[in-house]
Amino acid sequence: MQRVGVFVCWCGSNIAGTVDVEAVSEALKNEPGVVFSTNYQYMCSQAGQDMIKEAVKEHNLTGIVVCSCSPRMHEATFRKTAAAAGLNPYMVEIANIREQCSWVHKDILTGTEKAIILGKAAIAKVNLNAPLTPGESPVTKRALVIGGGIAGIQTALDIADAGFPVDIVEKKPTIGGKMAQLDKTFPTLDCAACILTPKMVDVAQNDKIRIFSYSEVTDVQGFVGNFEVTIKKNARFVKEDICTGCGACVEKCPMKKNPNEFNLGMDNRPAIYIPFAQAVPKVATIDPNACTMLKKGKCGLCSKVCTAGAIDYTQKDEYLQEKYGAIVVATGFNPISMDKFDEFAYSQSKDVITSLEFERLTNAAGPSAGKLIRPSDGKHPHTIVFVQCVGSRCDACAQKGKEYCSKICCMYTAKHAMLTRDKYPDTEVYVFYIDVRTPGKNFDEFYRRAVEEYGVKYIKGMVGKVTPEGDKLKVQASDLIANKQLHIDADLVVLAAAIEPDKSARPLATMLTASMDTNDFFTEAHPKLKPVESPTAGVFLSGACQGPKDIPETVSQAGAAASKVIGLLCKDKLTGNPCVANSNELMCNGCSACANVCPYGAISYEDKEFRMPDRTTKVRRVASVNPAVCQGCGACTVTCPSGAMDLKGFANLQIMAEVDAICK
Amino acid sequence: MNNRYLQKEILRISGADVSKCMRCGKCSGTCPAYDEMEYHPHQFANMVESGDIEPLLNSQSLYKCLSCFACIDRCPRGVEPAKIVEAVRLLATRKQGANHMTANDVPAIVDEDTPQQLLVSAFRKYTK
Amino acid sequence: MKVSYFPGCTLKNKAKDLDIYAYKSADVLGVTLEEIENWQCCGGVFTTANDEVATKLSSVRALKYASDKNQPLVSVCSACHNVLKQTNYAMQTNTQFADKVNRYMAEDGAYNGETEVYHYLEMLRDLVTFDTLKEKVVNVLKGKKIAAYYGCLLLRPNTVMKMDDPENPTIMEDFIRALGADAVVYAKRNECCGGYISAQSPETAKKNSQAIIENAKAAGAEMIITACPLCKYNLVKSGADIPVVYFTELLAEALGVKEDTNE
Amino acid sequence: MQVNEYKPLIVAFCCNWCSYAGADLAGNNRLNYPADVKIIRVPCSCRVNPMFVLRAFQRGADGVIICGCHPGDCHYTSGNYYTRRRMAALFSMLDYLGIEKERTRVEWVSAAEGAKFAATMNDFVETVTALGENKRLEDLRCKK
Repeated sequence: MQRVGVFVCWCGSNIAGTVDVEAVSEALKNEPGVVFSTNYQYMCSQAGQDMIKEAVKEHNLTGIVVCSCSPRMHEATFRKTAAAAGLNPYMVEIANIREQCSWVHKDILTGTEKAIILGKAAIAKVNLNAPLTPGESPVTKRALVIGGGIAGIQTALDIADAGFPVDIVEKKPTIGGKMAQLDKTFPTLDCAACILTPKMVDVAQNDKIRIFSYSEVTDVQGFVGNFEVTIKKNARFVKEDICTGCGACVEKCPMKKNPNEFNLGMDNRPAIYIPFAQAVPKVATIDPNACTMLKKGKCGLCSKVCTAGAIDYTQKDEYLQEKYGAIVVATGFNPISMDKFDEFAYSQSKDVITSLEFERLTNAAGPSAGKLIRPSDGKHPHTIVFVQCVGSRCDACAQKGKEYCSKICCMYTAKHAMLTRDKYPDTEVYVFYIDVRTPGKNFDEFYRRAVEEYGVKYIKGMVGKVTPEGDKLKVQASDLIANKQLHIDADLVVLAAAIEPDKSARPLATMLTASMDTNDFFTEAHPKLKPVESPTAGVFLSGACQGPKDIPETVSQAGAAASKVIGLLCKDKLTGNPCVANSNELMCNGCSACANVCPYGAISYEDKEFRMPDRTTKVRRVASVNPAVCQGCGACTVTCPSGAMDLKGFANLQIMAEVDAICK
Repeated sequence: MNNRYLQKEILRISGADVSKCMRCGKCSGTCPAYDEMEYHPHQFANMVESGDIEPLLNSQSLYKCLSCFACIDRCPRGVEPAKIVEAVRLLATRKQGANHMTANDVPAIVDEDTPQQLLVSAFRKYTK
Repeated sequence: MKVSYFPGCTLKNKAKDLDIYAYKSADVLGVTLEEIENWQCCGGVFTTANDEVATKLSSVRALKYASDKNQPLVSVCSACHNVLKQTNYAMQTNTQFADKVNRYMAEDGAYNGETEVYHYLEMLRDLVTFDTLKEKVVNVLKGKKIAAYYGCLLLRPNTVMKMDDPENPTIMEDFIRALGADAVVYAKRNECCGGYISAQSPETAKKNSQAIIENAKAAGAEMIITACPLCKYNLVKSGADIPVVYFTELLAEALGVKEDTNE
Repeated sequence: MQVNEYKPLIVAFCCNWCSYAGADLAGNNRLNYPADVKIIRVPCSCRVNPMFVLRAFQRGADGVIICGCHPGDCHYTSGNYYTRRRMAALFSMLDYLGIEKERTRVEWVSAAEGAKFAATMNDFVETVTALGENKRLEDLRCKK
């Protein structure tokens, strides 16, 4: 039994006005465990706190109940008071007799009566309180960034800037991501390469940053501050540290006809390749599915021309074990497949392309060296139709496409249309739109400029069917404002394909026990207040893996994620919330129900030896909670069929005691 | 202008959910009978949503729809405009003497190759 | 393999070819078509109205017949197939509708959508398989450039028909290739020919059909195949200058059983 | 006011992040609701074990209400969804046992909805008062 002291606060007249504080402290005197009870004008004042400290000493108190304002207001204050008096801070309970009593009831009789009951409940609870100590764990001062697009690059640079080492894991042979493929960027039209490639160089030259390109994360163990990550370095058959990126091998490789991923298959690359001139790391990679040396053991030309001797046909995939304190997910996005939208004839005509393909077609480093041509015959297109919202904003029952707005398409289409009209004024440009969504700084002005200064024809309506016939694309569409069906003979049709999270995101989320929504976007810990944290402690989100984003937004989120990581890595030790779940191993039957409901992946299972009554030992599988990861929601405690799981600070018996005290 | 009763009937018969429409106009962009119609597929959805039914009931557009279901398949929102047209047409033809085709019309239609299917289908669509 | 077979009105009259060649070819492929006794007309088109019950009963009876024999139900005509499949889907998913229908089914017994409905083409793809078909071909139609015309009814609404990708179907192209011919792919192969509109506005049907033929020809087609008598009628009526034939006729030709039908 | 007016006993479980804060806000705005409502603070509505609800009824509570964050707003991401499911199952069982559905309730009250909290409590107390005393589950051994 505890030795409980009860302190009833008047809060001036805030409480004393409708609650007879004297009667309350008197009534609570005789409750089980109570050895001291008093009341005072302002319990939270220095004098009030001193009074508590003295009482602790004088009456040898082991528990404190303060009947005062909401615990959301002063629980922390009184916990500190208790700690100063030498008590465990978690031996304090608050009875909320202000916000939930004196302020909402007018009658002093009912107010007093209720205050007494609330006090009794708090006493009943504190009698079952146990001292709690927050767990501590060390922090590995290194961060991992998964994904090397603009989101990952910015996050890594910001973290490194604060002095912490960072590793970037990128599955492609080079960092740069989607932004490296873009031509110009809205709304200022600066060239993507001009602003991105210097950042890539910064990454390469920063001695705090290591780049694992052509690599992927295959396993994640541990928890916030202490992640253990397995990184698979795919064999690129070129020694990264020796290759100078001179490109002699690329030139000499006889296997030239392989679809070039960087140009979305619109031209070819050799079996040994460097994705683009400013690639980082600027190292060649051999495509094992295309190389005759690797497939048949014949050729070896690249090895002969490599003066550095970097080619290594025997290279194997390599697995690295690394430790990190924080992980940032920046896996980005991809345009969706156009398979289910063949009313636009994407599979039937080379001249129906996606916006990202258009981006490559207009890029000076692209397959046509920046000349806008029809992919089918290399001729200049005179009529171009842009179709918005292809696969975005679809209802679930349509069974194709995505339900969300992809956010970036309105702006990049305005950009494409504007640039086309700027470079080729003889080209007719139509944009079919449902809504033009331009919420962003200088965005709507940009779109209006496309219409007003560049004469882009925006038509509210949608394309229903594209029919390739001869060398034309017959576009049938509706114009809702004119209430007409339009038939346009186009040379090029550009589809603003919806974007979706990268396919690698879902298996990664499973490894990280980070949650995802039904669209495979990572879920943030709080949609408004914790937009860059995942619900799993120590895992942060950057860029389009969390939802569709343009570059400025991605960069700001990348910076925010970095600052959260820095905040974490600055700490030498992490102090947890002591009100966490814990499992009674003797009662646990290892059913996994708790782990299934835990939103944080805090529960794991281990095989433990137990001594049986007959003195034999038996190995059983039991749950164990990682206190550094548990956030203390209590979902597991209710799910547990055997009652083994309980929550410290809000234990079954404690809440039950409160119920009993109230219902007495 | 705002006929709640007819609106309810149409929604009941068609089972379509017009509130899902986001006014993209893909149904009308896709419709092969668009030029023959006074009211177009997207207008059917929108006018039913606002309860503006009478003009539709009295329009020849009802008999121009080919029931090709292209609007149903291509609608990104699952609104099913063809089902709405069908429901309005049934409301019109179910009235006495409102059949849009009679047996007297048949001789003019039929030639030696006319498949039975044509007459059966036309009667099913235009009469009640 | 034995299957229940629903021919439909036109197949016994104006589209006898579609029916006869279906039987002949099935024989070669080891499939016995057991015609449903006393089948009634499917109605030509499916009405999407939830409260139309009587018009769908003949289809339900056909489905019930097949389910009693524990056989899949096969049809050749696109329209019949569409009506049967849509009715079957309504019986499976719309309990209110199924309830109403079953009140009329006292004599035949209740039906709840158990039957699997196949189009003849689906039967070739899924039950016979195109590989087997390929082996049975005796007259390889090599070098023939054939365009498949699907129309609407085979493919749409896709949630119900689930035959193929409604915007980029391949079943008929695969069929053509199995017979050794070249399949011509063109965008308008799933656009409507006008259907029953030719009863009232033949010009509309003509306009639509001509656009389809033009598109097929531009893609290099020398012949169009179809599964629907009304599609064929509309395409021919619109002045097609390349042959339009039923797919079963082509099948019979490839399997070498076409000649003996000329009685 | 009658002297012997029947006063129900209501136990309210409120999650720390939304509903408990909502109740505080009701207090800040001096929005009245009957004193019959006694609030127990839990970290999340999903911490409420069906056992607690049964215990309350056993000990003579006339109504039990569980308040949590709005769907999608749970501080712990998904706790309130568990609550919704569990309580739906529990309440229908209680109804079967004779504890009317009106005596049990799950409500979503955000930290900004002080007025909704007060209105909900007023309504709930009124509903339970109309039903009268709950004796169905009462454990007679608990009575002195």
